[in-house]
Amino acid sequence: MSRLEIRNLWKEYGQQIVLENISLTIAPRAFVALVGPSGCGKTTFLRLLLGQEVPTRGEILLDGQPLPREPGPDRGVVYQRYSVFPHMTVLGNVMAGPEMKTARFLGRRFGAARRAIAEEARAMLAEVGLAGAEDKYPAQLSGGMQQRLALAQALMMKPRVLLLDEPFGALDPGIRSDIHRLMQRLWNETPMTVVMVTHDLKEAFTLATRIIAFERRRDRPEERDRYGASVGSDIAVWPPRSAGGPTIWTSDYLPDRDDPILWGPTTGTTRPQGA
Amino acid sequence: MSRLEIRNLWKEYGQQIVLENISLTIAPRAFVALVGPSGCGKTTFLRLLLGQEVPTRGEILLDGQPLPREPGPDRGVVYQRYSVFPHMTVLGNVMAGPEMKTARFLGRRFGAARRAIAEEARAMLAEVGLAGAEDKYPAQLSGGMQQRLALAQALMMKPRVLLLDEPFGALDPGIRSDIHRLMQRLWNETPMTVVMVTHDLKEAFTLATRIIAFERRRDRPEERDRYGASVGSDIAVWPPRSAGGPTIWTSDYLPDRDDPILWGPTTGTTRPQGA
Amino acid sequence: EEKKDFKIAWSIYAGWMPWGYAADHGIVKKWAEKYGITIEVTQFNDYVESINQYTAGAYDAVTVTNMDALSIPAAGGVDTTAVIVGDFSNGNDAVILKDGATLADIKGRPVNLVEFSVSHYLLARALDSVGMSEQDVQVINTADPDMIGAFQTPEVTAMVTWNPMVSAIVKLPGATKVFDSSQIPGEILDLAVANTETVKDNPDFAKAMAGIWYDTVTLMAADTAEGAAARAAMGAASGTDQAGFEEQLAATKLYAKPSDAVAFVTSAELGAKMDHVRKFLFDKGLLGPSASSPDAVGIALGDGTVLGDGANVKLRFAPDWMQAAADGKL
Amino acid sequence: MRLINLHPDRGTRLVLGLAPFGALMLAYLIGSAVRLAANPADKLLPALTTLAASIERLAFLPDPRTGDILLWADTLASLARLGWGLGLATGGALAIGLAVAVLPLARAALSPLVAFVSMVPPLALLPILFILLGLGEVSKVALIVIGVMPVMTRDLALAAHALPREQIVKAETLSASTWLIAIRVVLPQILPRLIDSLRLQLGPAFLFLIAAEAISADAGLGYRIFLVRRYLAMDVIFPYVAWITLLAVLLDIGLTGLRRRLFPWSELRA
Amino acid sequence: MRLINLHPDRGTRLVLGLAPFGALMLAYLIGSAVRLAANPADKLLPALTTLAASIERLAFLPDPRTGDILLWADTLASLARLGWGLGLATGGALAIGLAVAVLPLARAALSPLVAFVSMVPPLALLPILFILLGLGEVSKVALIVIGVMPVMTRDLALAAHALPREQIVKAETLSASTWLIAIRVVLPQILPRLIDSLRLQLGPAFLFLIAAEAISADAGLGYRIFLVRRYLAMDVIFPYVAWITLLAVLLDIGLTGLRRRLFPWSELRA
Ligand SMILES: Nc1ncnc2c1ncn2[C@@H]1O[C@H](COP(=O)(O)OP(=O)(O)OP(=O)(O)O)[C@@H](O)[C@H]1O
Ligand SMILES: Nc1ncnc2c1ncn2[C@@H]1O[C@H](COP(=O)(O)OP(=O)(O)OP(=O)(O)O)[C@@H](O)[C@H]1O
Ligand SMILES: [Mg+2]
Ligand SMILES: [Mg+2]
Repeated sequence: MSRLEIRNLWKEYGQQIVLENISLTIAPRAFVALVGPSGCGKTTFLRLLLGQEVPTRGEILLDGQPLPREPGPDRGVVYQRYSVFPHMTVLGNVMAGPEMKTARFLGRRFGAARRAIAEEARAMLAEVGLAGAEDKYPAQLSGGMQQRLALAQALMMKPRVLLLDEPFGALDPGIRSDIHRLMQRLWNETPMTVVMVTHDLKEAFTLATRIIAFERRRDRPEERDRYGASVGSDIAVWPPRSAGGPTIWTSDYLPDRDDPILWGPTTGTTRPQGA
Repeated sequence: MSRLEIRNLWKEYGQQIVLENISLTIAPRAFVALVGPSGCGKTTFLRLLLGQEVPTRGEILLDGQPLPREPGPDRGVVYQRYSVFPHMTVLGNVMAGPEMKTARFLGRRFGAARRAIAEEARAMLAEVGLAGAEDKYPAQLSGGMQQRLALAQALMMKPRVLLLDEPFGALDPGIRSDIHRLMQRLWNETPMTVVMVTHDLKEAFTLATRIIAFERRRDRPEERDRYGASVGSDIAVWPPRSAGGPTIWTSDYLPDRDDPILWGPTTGTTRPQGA
Repeated sequence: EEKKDFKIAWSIYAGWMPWGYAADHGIVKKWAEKYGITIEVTQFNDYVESINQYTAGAYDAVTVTNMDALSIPAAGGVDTTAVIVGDFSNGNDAVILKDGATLADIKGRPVNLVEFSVSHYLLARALDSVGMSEQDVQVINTADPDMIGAFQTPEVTAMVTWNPMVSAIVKLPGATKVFDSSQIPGEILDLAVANTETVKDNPDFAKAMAGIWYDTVTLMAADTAEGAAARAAMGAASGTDQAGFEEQLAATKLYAKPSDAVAFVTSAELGAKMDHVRKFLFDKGLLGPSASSPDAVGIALGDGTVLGDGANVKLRFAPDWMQAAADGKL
Repeated sequence: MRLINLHPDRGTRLVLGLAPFGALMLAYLIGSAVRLAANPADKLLPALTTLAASIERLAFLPDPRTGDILLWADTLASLARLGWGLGLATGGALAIGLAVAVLPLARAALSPLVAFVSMVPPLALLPILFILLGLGEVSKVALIVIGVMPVMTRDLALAAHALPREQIVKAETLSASTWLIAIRVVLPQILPRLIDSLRLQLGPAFLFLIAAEAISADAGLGYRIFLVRRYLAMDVIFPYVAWITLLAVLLDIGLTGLRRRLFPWSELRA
Repeated sequence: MRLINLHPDRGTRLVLGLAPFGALMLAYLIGSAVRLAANPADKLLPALTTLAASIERLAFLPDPRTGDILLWADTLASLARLGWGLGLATGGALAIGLAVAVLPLARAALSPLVAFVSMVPPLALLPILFILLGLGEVSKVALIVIGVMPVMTRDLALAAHALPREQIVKAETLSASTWLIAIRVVLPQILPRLIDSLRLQLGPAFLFLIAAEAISADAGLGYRIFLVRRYLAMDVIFPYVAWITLLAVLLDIGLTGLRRRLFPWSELRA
């Protein structure tokens, strides 16, 4: 049920050590927010989880099995950029996954099967607020719309693990809070574990069950190559959230950082955990 | 002294009306934050102020004179992207302006004159937190570093009007608050008027003296082309800030939205103004 | 007009190699100095281009066959004088068949040759000799440097070309020479021609040409060590060796003595030969779009008679300088 | 106003664009008049009337010898060769380029070979080509293919290789196999580049066509040019060169239009 | 594991890369043996010993006629022409491309002409070129320039035009004049593209060089190939073709290295 175990993970690029001895266990259906300074290796960590890169040392287990050495449909991803296919329409992008999954030779379905997939895709697009844009090409969308499209595309595959790399940076405040609610709902409904990189602590506290901060313990310029980042702090969000339904503490409507009406104290507070 | 008057400004692209009858007067040394939904024409408005685009109707006056029809050194700009020269080092980028201003044939200075400019440039780079990166190329910098570089480059020219298009979106929380303080200081020290587009209302309230929101009064899909955006609300920040020194209300240290230590009410509040 | 600087273009062919040798070994310089002029000798790889350049006025003299002299410069309105008649092809050009013993076997075959060249003329004359015409074959234009390779492809079964290709091709399995230029002696002439106006105004230039030519040819034809060395050098310059070159020379009737050339040029025979040539050219439309009969371009023969339109004489055979050489008056 | 911002209006643009052509024309007319004054039968720069007469003869009157209208017969023969050559080269370049871009094994095996072959001067190898393929149409088409395909292959492989790695990974997370990645992700994205690459190779393709026809042919645009070169018939060569240029320009425009129609998204990058 | 993710290691890559060359070699040896068995005097595919003897004669022994070592003399002559041709073409393409990209007026006047000229088959215009420029080195260099420059010009103008408009505006806010924009913003950014463009034109440049030398020359790689082609002396042609290919590959590698050294930033785009 999508439990991730990371054991003594190192990642080096040539001489440079990027990640240093990371050990983590991510519970099934957790929603982990990954924060940390720019260039500390957050994207690299996601790539390792995805199977796009191979760890230098250490291992990653998914439900006790070593992670396949290449990406597959069990793990979905939304990248910082380049996330959608520029030559497919919005609808085509969202349908691509289910089509390729079932039509192994042409990668396309026809007739009723196609209509069924298209219907599902339209529903997903409506959820991310892209209804009406089905026939546009990605280049005709704003950055934020492209990110939502990428999200819809990834969600269509119902991955066991969803990896998000700063997915909501380009969004309007209004749309951002819509998407936050969508994420929350999908995470509740679908049995998936989410790992999300973000720069926005508020967002992290709004969505995540757990916040992991990467940091470099030694960061003087001359040390930068020789020491990688490791887990600096690891915070469980309080009141605890869990997938599958609202707790008594969370209301249906999660206020968002950018709603001008509400700049009071936020809903989540923190409680340090472990060393 | 860099007072901007915008009179009955319209901008159309072909059939599409983007900006509809905008009239505004921006006081000298104002710091205006421009907000509004994506695609409403904020960047277009900046382009018009810059002289990169020509208004369809209406006019823009700078200190009572019609705006020159092409960009010039009196107006500086930091774009959303593409803001620096990829073939120059960081130092070269910052020196480019002063060098080209004084060496009209080669665009380069040599000897003592060059050293003087380089010194100034290094000082500016240190201010934006890029000390040590002088010899890198922009492609070797993160997005946030590139934006800071673009800012340094623009500030070297001491423009009368500084136009910023979502300049701080890609920054880390920590660096963002450093840059906010830098902006505040420079705006205080240099006689310039700033117009900044942002999606982040918090940032707007932290920095600006006045917040202008563009909005489309009619935004049904079939109306989208026929009606442009105009000024929706126009808010002076209270307590009033003015360039040239701290008021009794502003402290030296402006807390920032992303500082985890402080998620209390913000320092500025709003007072509606005019209709 | 009078001038001092002259340019001669020559191209690589057995009968013209002396020009290159003369330029390389100071013979050109010697004669030019004697007449107080300068002569620049330029080698062309591409024969047609050398004639075109001459026709366009970039050169004062060029090495050319009688047929091309008539169809290109003369038909192009450039009044041209044959200063030297160096030799005629006496087997250098040949019709070669694959799997065929006699010329009659050519009937119905595609024939690869350089269209409108002396090969085409040779083919016309060959077909004539056995009562056929060009309707009986199908002509395919093929570039001369590629003849040897082309002959080895299955679909090529008949070919007309010249040396050095002929000597290589006849050695290929299955190749038979069924007709060659020794059967039409004196019809394919190798000339050195010059612009008539130029030689009229500057007879010294023509004299120098004749001097250079006969000096070199005498050396080349000599059965001495120097002669052998000269032939070896010319062979190397044409991309083969002394033996290959001598083989080509054997198929060339060289007028090593100027008096022989004078005798040929002033004989009535020349008129008959040129008549064949101009009829062929007219037939193929090579005398120009405005030519309404073979007479359109006049040819002044060595004996003073004129073939065709006397008002439009553009090709002249002038024995004067060869005569001077024969008389030792250069 | 800086010169860089000085945009001429439509009329000025048209005039400026036509001016160099006018100048060329004028230079020709003057040169032609001067040469014809010196020698009325000059063939190098024929008068416009001569050109017109030749064009009429070539393009509108049947040739007395064969009964064909020469220009059309030549054009058909040449375009057929060109079409075959470019078609095969395009297909081959697409297949190899795609394989090289998608399969690391194919890349290891083929890319050094392609890089090497793209540098071989094809004209020098003509004799071998003839003997292997004969003197007929095949070797002419083959010359075009050999001259054009390696460059196109490299171009396509580069274009495919320039696709962001993230797209490939994304496709894998969408359950695509190598084959599906090739046909649904990589192929459609390099097709526009294929058309552009084809456009860029039109010039070289015509060059090789002319070279092949110069060597052995009995019809074709290059054949005619080289044939009449034997008697310096510039009144034929000029119209043929102009016609070839026009054909190439039209093909270029047609291909650009085709790309716009077939791949509207390829215009959107900006 | 998907094939797309199957990366061969260094050794396998090397073996795979060399295999096609080995296969070509083998095919040659077999073909040569078969033909020589049928006709010992066959010239098309000479035996390796014949090739070796020819190479020794061409590359190491002085020519009895001139005393030069033929291969070096030819190489020097050809490279000088190539260098001049490519140098002038590069300079011209840079100047015109820059003007076309930066000055809207120049664009209006020149870009239709350049587009047109780039489609003219240069070989067909050779006679005119020779008559205008004479048969010396000038016309050979000119053929290379005419063949290569329009394509490079278009390429550079496109590259310059593709620079984001924002960079130009930015430069204007930094007080740059049109001239300064040209030399400090546009020029340095298209120089790497210039080198790449030059690399791509190496093949065509060699083609035109060979074509020019085929018409009139007394030394040069193309001259020699065409000289001996009449005798089907493949024992000379093969080494020359291989040598030309090698030269082109070396130039290509050298230019790539040069670009990396001179414009380190151009490697960084990713
Ligand atoms: N393919 C690679 N080769 C070499 N070094 C790399 C590679 N990818 C990343 N790095 C280096 O690894 C470090 C971590 O990069 P990464 O992109 O993971 O950072 P990040 O935490 O995602 O930063 P950001 O917040 O800016 O996205 C950086 O110093 C980067 O230079
Ligand atoms: N050059 C152009 N030609 C045609 N339409 C344009 C052009 N530039 C902008 N537009 C249109 O004008 C509108 C306003 O665009 P603009 O970039 O100014 O929006 P924005 O407010 O800056 O949006 P964002 O917050 O996403 O940056 C958009 O609908 C856009 O499609
Ligand atoms: Mg990252
Ligand atoms: Mg914008």
